[in-house]
This record gives sequence, C-alpha cells and structure tokens, in this order.
Amino acid sequence: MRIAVQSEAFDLGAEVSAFAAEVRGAGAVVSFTGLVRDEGGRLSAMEIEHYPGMTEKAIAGIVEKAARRWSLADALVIHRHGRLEPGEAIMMVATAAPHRADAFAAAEFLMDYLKSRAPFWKKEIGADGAEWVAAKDADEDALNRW
Amino acid sequence: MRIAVQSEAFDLGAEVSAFAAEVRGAGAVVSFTGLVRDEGGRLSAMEIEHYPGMTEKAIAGIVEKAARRWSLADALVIHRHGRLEPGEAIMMVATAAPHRADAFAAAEFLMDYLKSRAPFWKKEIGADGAEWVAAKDADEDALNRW
Amino acid sequence: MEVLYFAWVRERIGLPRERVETQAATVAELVEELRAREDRYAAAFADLTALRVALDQELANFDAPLAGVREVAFFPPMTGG
Amino acid sequence: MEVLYFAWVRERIGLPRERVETQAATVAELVEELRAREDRYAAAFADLTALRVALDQELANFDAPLAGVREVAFFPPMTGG
Repeated sequence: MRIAVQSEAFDLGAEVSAFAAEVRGAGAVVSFTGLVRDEGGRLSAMEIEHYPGMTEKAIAGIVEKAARRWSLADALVIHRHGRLEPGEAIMMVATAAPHRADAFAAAEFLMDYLKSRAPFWKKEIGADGAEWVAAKDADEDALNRW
Repeated sequence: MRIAVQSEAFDLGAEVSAFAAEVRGAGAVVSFTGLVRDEGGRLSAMEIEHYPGMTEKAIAGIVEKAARRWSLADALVIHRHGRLEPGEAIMMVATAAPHRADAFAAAEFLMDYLKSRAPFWKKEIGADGAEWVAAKDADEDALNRW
Repeated sequence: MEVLYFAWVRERIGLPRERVETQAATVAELVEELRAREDRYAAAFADLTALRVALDQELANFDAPLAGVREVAFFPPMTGG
Repeated sequence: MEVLYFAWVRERIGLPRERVETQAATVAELVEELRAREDRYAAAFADLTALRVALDQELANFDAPLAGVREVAFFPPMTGG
C-alpha cells in the first residue's frame, strides 16, 4: 500500500505499470485517474489546497477501510496539490485483487471517500476570475452506498 | 475508440498513458487489466483460443453498447490470445468520461460483457495437465445488472 | 456450409472446422445430423445446455433457422476478459 | 490552541492559522467567540452548515468538546479526487 501527497506531477503510465508488475496473485488491476478538464477552454488552471498532516492520515484511514472490506492484494493513492494545468492528472488510485469485482468496488470506494473525506479543496482559475469548487450533494450521497 | 485482438504482449503503462493523454474534455479515466494468476504456483501457463472475425465484431458491438449508454469521451479494448505466462496481462480496457461514475460503469460493463459475450476460451496449463476454464454462473448473472 | 468448433468442442471432435452438406432447417436439426455421424460428435453434442452457437459470427439459439447461413460455430460458454 | 483555516474560510478571515487563547468548552463556543471578534470572522462563520471542523486532524462535530485539543481546523466541505 503506498500513499503519496505531492505537488510534483506523476507519470500515470509508469505508476500503473509498476503497480501491476509488483502485485502477486492478483488477477485484476483497476486504476482511476482524475484529470483537470478545460471546461471548453474556460479553465486556465486549477489550484488544489490541502491540509498537510491530516491529508496523509485521512487517506491512510480510507485505504485501511477498503483493505478491511475487500480482498486487496495492493492499493496505491497519489494526490497532487498546488497549481495544475488543464489536461494534467490531479490524482490516481490503483487497486489489485484476485477478482475484478473487488478491484472495481475498492477503487470506487476509494474515489468516493477521497472526494468528500480527504482534506483537499479545488479552486478553478478562469478568464472571469477564480472560484472554489463547491462540493456536490451527489458526492456526499455516493458515500451512502458503502 | 480502439479495439485490438492480438497474440503480442502489450505495454499496459504506455497504453494507459497514451489513452489519458489523448482524451479531450474528460475528467475521469478508468483502466482495468486482467493478469494471469499463478494460482499459488499450480499454473504454468494459460492458452487463450478465440474466434477470429467474430471476436472483433463482438467486441465492437459491446463497445458501441457502452458508448450509447454512457457519456464516453473514448474507450479502448486490447485482448490477447495464444500462450501467456503467469503475471502477464491478458487484456485491458480503458474508458474516459467527463465524470467518474460514467467511466467506472462503462469499464465494468465492458468487462462483464467481454467475460461472457466475446468468443475467447481460456485453458489453464498446470503440472497436473491442462483444463478448460469453466464459465461461472456469477459471470452470466453479472450481465443482469445492466 | 462451414462448421467451426472451438475449445473442448474442437478437441472432442478432433478438428477445428469442416465443410458440411446439409438440408437441416435449423441448428437443432444440424446437431441431430452431426450426433448421428460418429461417437465423437455424439460426445461433443451430448449436452446442449453446455454449448453455444453462432450463425455467421452472431450468437444465436438452437432453434434458429439455417437458411442463408454460411458459417455455423459451436463452442462452450465464453471465458474472455 | 492553534486554529487553522482552509480554502475560502482562510481567504475570508485573511490568514491561514493563528494561536487562540480560549476557555471555550466546545467547538460551537469557540465559533461564537471568533464570530464576536470582527466582521470577517462573522462572515466566515455565518453558515455553519457550509463548514466542516477537524480536531487534531480528525473530522468532528460542532458540539465536540475541546478539552485536550491542540489543533482546530475550519474549512468548507472537501473536494478531493
């Protein structure tokens, strides 16, 4: 299990490749990556603020919950903070499990919890100014399915 | 949308990386990879037979179904046939969508249909001989959720 | 018409494909003809619930008509992914 | 105790963290004290349903006790992922 909270860009392909190469006994690897959308050209950058210290603890707690609930061979979470350009990867999760249902469920669970329970705040910088991204009711509701 | 049915190994990291780099307007990229499990050392190889011609058509039909159902920016399916060693990647799917729910649902849908509706047959080669993998009721049942 | 066999159906019958001249109106009638040929065919087609059929590369049912069909394939349930 | 502000709470109050001397027994009491300080605090804490609080880096409720707590953080609902 690896958790990285960093301002540096990460190499999605290299991470997925290394993750899949290192798992033993897993038949299924799922990855998710969140990219900065350009919102039809309206977005020039995204700034991500976080709470150093709490962020790592919160993510570790979410990963532990997933590991208790599903049969996971491994899990990886990388989340960036700072300034990102459209098209850049904000974060990724990867999960490995003997079978696909567990790998998919754990990846979706990690995403749902990272959305609403890890202390990150996104600000969109556009031509018209900057605006904090509002949390969606749908994201909070998504937690209820687990 | 790209579909590849091939005996050659593919580079998972390079494929995921190129896929994510090429999508425009997508905020979410999901990938799934199926690996040959070694079944605790009992499996020495896997042989995958397929139905040339029908395989490509069947996969194209499954991808079209997914594209009609979810808002997909792109989708990719690579599936190998022939002889594979434990740890090798059998296949992968990748999906890109504006939001994560669509990317996850489409990837799971593609996997469920590829399992039971694309003409591939797996044979496990072990120390005790070779055996065709039996289709699971659970895999057929998985189609009912869509 | 061309008849194709895959996976253990191919192994049991002992060949991957063959040309079959038939007047069978449906897949089920073709299966009856093949079953009557030799034991290896009877063994391969013993339990139709364990088999799937494709007509011209599209999944079909055993009661589907064969009129106009050029390629029939028999195989076990698929195990892709 | 250390009080931290993030995102628009930080912007509205105008600083990321400060040391606060307080006898407040609960988070809600601390919020009342802060609100009474200046307009910018009153503005930041106007609607508690739009805020979340963490005590020593664990999410908590506004009625949680502050006894033994060293770090309190106020922020809007999180938008990670």
